[in-house]
Amino acid sequence: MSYEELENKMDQTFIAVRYNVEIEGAAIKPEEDLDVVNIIPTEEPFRAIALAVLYEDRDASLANVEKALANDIPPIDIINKGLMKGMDAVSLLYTKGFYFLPDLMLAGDGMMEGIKECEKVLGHKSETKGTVVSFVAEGDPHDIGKNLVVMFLRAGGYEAIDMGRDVPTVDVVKAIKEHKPIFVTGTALMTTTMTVFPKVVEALQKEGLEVPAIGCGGGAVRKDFVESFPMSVYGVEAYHAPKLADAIVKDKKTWKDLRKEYADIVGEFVSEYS
Amino acid sequence: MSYEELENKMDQTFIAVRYNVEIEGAAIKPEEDLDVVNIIPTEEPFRAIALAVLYEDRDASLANVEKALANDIPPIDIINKGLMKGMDAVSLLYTKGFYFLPDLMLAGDGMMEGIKECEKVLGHKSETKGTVVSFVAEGDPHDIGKNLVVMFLRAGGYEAIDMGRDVPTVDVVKAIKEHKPIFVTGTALMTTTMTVFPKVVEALQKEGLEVPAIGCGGGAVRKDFVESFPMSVYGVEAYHAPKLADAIVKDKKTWKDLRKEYADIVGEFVSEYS
Amino acid sequence: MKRFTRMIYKNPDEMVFGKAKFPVSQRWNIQIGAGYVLPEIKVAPVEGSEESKEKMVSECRNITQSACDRAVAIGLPAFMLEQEHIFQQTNNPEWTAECTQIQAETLENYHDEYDIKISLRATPADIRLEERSPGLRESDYDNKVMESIEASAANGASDVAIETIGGKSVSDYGIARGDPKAILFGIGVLGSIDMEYMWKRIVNVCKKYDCRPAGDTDCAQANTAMFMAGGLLDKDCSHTLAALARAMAAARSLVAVECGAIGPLKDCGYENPIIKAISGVPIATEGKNAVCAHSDLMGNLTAAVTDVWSNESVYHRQEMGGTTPEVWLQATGYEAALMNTALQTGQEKVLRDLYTLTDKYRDPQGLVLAYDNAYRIGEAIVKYGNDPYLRSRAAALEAGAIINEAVDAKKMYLTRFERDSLDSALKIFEGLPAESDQFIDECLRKYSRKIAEFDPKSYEL
Amino acid sequence: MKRFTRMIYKNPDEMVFGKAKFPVSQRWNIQIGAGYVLPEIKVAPVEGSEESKEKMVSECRNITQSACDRAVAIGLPAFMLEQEHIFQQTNNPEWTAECTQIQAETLENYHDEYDIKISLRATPADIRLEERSPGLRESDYDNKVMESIEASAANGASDVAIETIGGKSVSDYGIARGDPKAILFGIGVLGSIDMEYMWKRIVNVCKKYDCRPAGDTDCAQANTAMFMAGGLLDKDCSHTLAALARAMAAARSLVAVECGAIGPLKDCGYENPIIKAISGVPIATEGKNAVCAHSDLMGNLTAAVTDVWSNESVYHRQEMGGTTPEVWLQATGYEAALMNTALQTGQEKVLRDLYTLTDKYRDPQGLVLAYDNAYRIGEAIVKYGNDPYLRSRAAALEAGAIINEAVDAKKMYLTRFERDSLDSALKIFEGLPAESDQFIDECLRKYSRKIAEFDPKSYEL
Ligand code: B12
Ligand code: B12
Repeated sequence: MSYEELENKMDQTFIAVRYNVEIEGAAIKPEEDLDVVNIIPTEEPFRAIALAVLYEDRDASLANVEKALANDIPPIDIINKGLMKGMDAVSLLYTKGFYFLPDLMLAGDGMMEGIKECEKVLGHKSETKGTVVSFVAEGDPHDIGKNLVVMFLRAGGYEAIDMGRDVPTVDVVKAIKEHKPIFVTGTALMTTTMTVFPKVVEALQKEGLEVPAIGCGGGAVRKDFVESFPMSVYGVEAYHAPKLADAIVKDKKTWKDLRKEYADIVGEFVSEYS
Repeated sequence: MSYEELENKMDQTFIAVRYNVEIEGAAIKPEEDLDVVNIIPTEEPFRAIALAVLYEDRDASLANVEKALANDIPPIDIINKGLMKGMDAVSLLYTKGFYFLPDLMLAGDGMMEGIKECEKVLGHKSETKGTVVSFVAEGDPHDIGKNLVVMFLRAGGYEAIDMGRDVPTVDVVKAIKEHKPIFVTGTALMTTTMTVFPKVVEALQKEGLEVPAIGCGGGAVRKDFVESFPMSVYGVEAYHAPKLADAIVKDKKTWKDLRKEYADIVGEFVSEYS
Repeated sequence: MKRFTRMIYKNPDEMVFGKAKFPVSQRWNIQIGAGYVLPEIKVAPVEGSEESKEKMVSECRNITQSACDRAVAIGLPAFMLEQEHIFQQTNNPEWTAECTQIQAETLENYHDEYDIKISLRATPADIRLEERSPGLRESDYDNKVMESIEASAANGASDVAIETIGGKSVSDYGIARGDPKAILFGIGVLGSIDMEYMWKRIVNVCKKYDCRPAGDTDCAQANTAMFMAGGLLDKDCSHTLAALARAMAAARSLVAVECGAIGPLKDCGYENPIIKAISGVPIATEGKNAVCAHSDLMGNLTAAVTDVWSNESVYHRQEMGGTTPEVWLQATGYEAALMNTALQTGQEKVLRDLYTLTDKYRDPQGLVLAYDNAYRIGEAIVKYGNDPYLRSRAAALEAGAIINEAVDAKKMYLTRFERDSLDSALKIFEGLPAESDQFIDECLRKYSRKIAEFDPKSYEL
Repeated sequence: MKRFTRMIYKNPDEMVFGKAKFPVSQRWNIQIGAGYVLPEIKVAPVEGSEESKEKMVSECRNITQSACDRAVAIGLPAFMLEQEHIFQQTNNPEWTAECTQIQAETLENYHDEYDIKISLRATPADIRLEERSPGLRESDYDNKVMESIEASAANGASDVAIETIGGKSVSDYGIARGDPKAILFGIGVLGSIDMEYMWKRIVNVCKKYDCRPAGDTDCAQANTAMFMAGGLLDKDCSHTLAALARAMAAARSLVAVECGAIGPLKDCGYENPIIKAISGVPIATEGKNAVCAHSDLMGNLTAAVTDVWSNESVYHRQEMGGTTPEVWLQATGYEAALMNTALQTGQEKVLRDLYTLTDKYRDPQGLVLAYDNAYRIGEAIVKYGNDPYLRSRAAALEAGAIINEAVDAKKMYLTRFERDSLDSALKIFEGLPAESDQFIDECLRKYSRKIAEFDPKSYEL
């Protein structure tokens, strides 16, 4: 029987169900989502600023911010009451499955553009929730995971120092000394590069240094390996990074707590943490 | 096309090669194997006694031994120069791939029968190379691996105390105290019963006891797990057990040595030990 | 109890994966053997999870949730989750209850949200020990097994299965020594007697709940032989003898169905195709996607007439591709999908034949399980259907004949060890008494003495 | 360099697994694409093996020996072992030399003893970093890559493959932001330019030895998109956009063949069926037996026209069923055996079609790689064969058309996200300039500014 004849005999759902299509709800406007309503400010100009971020409109975002600054709205308020609120809503829609990574990236671009404008007026960098150092292990070229981690951290209000990939271990230690981060994220995608993580920890210990936690993640990294040395916590999804950072900053969690409470902290079932 | 028609179109070697058949050499008589020639004594009655074991002939073995004892041959010599030599040859042929497990078992039965006769005359148990305690972990019913280990140990000249399966951990410790073995073998076939091994070690340590090594093997047991606690060595094949015991008795190897030199000691490539 | 004395399938060509003469329906909208193949996933609890009930419950939940996650991520329409109990679960029936419950709950949530079809199989462990008095019957362990079966049935298992161990003491002795008579006695007689004892009770328990009595495998005997036989170059058990043991195992495992088990028969029963041919019940099998658990010499052939396709069992841990419940469900899920495509397009018999021919002559063990030969062995069994001893012997003799015919046709080549052990076994079997009682008498005399663990009382002998 | 402007295959139905228009011969009696499918095994070196040359050599030997042991234990007539180098191996070409040598030696011993057919593939790592001056060309890392390729060829590799990363900086940006233009520029233009730079040299090196230049995959770009796309419910990259990226990748990976690579193309190139259709070279692919490494949505479909069937890569450690080199070679070995049975019995087209139809409508990414559609994309590419930019664009547009036709025929259903991103990408592509120079100009202006890592000098732009 020919390929076409075979194909015509098939009822595809018998073999594979497109659950993504099956469970899709009706389309709604992002600002009408009930949780978003609670996040986006009602007061202008903050509402317009937040909505531009929500709509991933970089140009509108910039224009709104410029107008507000011209009207002497304090740059700190523009950031905290406008731009960040827009980004919070975007993150939330991502978590809920209505928004996608490109939405996050583009909204993030819009937000960053606005923040830069504000900082020009401020004359210095704006306050963040804290500094995080992010790197890809020495000898490892895979960097998308790290890029996502950095993006989520920034969207979550953290200053993320992006050290790039194939980063010499000594440089990581140096950066930690310099920036005194509240959290370090390391990414490795290979069995033979994840071995850098315990080396970083060892180097820190030798110098008597400590960080609240080093999140270690990436394709080939396993939880059992990460938990075989101290100071570390196994990271699963890039969007968990700001949640872990929040737990450190807000709830003073240590790496030991993070290991124990990971699933609760990130607020979902995580297969690797039963 | 029908099943038969399809089958008739096939050249099986294209799909699967029966390497066991392909590489099989010509049949030879066991006693003509060059290495066996070097083992089997030329002197009678020892030659006849050894050959009966080699031929797995339990009745002949018994008859030979009885005759020799009647002729006042010292039982110790019957065992060491006759029965054990026969068994050595059998083990060797197994290693070389000419003999199979049933050969070993049946030859072993013949040997044991002969030894028992000798012991009657001796009035006590014959000397062995040493005592080994063998058990299957508590909660685990799988015992064939352990049975093989016991058989190989006995064939190799050791007194093997067979504690059976699903053995309470306290009983294992008790037996170790009682028998002061030169080697302990534990078998577990499940992830959830191999955890007994470190408990045995812990219990021994608590009482300040030590054994040269505890060989831990069995279907689901992994080397990485076994090496995560002290005093233990990961055992791969049942016939490795007497070789490990030999290394302990003759070369005074410790569990640390066994871990390092396993492949050398057993004299072959062992995938788990690279 | 009604013994099978006729074949339910009229000819081997009627048999194919995904379809059984007597499909089974279960909760959560599942039908088995009703035109599609179900993938199965099974994961061994991680070391340490045995330490407390809480840990085990959480482990069971975790395995379940991971499997469900992957199932919807790749679009599987249906799957089966099996949990093989460890000692502690069966020995503490309240563990069984809670573990089963959390798994059932988790599965039901996914069923509700995604409309995915799911089956939950509970396999309590047969923890009875023949050598520990009072042995297999009415011991404390025996009671725990039954309580655990009830706890599974009462707490949401779609079906229960088990691997009972009756006759193991004798068959172990026979396998290690290459003693065909001991194997026949251990599997054909003692195994069958114990099956009846266990399965009458299991079926009665299941009747009280919305839970199906599924089946039993001869893991303890025929799989031990297969394991010892190992790869082509291993030398612990003759592969021809292992093939005969497998044929006998069919006569033994059939007893569960005769007592009321309705399938799908449990995955590690490589003898299942024979039982399907005889009885028409759906079966689970394992093969090329069970390489995580063990190596067999018939990875494709075992798929030919399967209804549930299993990975056997795997460590619970992370792979680069996800956790093992995810990874291995994907493996069996994709193979089942291929079979379902064949069913949909009417090409199932071609695929069945390809599966079969891939391994038919790889090893004598595969040869006797090729569906045409499995059918022949089935016929030999039902011919003597009323006598467990005679039917196992007939199965072994037929398996021997099948191998010899293939050798004569220059399709199967044997090593000397395989050749000799087959010849000797067939000779022994041919010379055995025609009466069960006489055979049992002989064996009791011979093996009670030689095998310390063997206790005739455990079989009311 | 001769570009492909016509299809080597005359129609899609000519394509099938195990057969390529231009089979490849290698040492140790291997033919690839000559009528049988070869299983492939690949194992990632264990953590810690990177610490010293001795450890890495011993690790490589161990992996090889385990694989050989299992191959003969289950009767595989042939297999391929691939070693993907880690950073330290490529960065220290003497490691490459010794590792390759020990592997070749070990394989040869088995070949001599068992007459088993074996192929050894070495895959040096592309360790170049665009953002570290002087970038992709003539940097220290660049030199090490070439030295390692030579060390592989000189020390016994049957062939060499690689996953080059030209254009990754820009495609990464595009994938994360759903920017189709950046993806097209990164894959179609930059990727193709860098391929030419690398492959002319690789082919020249191989000519000096008994070692074949095999192929290159777009792992760095199309697989990144596929990975980000993930399962059905993931939300990081649109699956329709990932499908378009895959189509473009074919235009890019084809360059290796145009420079003299002869296959089998490397396993993780999901675009390989398109290149086989165009060029007739044999291909390696991965799918349902690569679940250890990652999850794709076309586990069967990728087997349809394969010549070497791979497990991708797995941790080196123990399973219950043996070590991972053993277990996973058995997995791919049994699937290859099934395909070979189909070839022997003349049923290969049925099996090919079953493989294909199992996944054709599971996801848009599989849809465009179904062999009939792969062929169509091939035709679109050769139509503009002389222009890397135009042919990648044509590939993407054709892939879009394929998806839209399936949607219209109510065979493929898309989510809103998939629908919207496809529409928008196709609109953008249709509006692009017809001249390569103009497109490059526009992109250079736009992306040099936005992407810090992107360095036009690395592409002589
Ligand atoms: C795409 C890819 C590549 C691309 C990378 C492109 C890029 N843009 O980065 C290229 C082609 C460059 C590449 C090259 C190689 N690769 Co590669 N690659 C992959 C692949 C298929 C996907 C990786 C990816 O981008 N995933 C998507 C990202 C988003 O995932 P991620 O980084 O894991 O991050 C996620 C989480 O881990 C988490 N995360 C990460 N870090 C952190 C940190 C914290 C704190 C938290 C909370 C979370 C978190 O966030 C993300 C999810 O939200 C993987 C397969 C795999 N299973 O991972 C192989 C893989 C990583 N590669 C592998 C190999 C072997 C190689 C090579 C060595 C092959 C070779 N010899 O050519 C080379 C490397 C050469 C070198 N220099 O050494 C192997 C590694 C095996 C091993 N040894 O362990 C893998 C596993 C594939 C396999 N199974 O064989 N590769
Ligand atoms: C046959 C079998 C059974 C038989 C056992 C029969 C018997 N005679 O012992 C029976 C049916 C009883 C059985 C029952 C169960 N089994 Co079972 N069984 C197997 C099977 C298929 C083969 C085991 C075997 O006999 N192998 C042959 C022997 C010779 O091998 P071995 O014991 O490993 O020994 C070798 C080496 O390890 C070495 N060795 C062993 N010890 C030592 C020590 C030293 C010092 C040295 C040097 C070497 C060494 O020597 C031998 C080789 O020469 C395995 C599969 C597997 N991968 O192992 C599953 C397996 C062990 N069983 C398994 C399970 C789950 C069970 C059950 C719990 C299932 C259930 N719920 O019913 C029950 C147990 C019930 C209970 N009481 O808890 C799982 C364990 C999973 C896990 N949790 O880790 C396995 C791994 C199968 C699987 N993949 O799912 N089983």
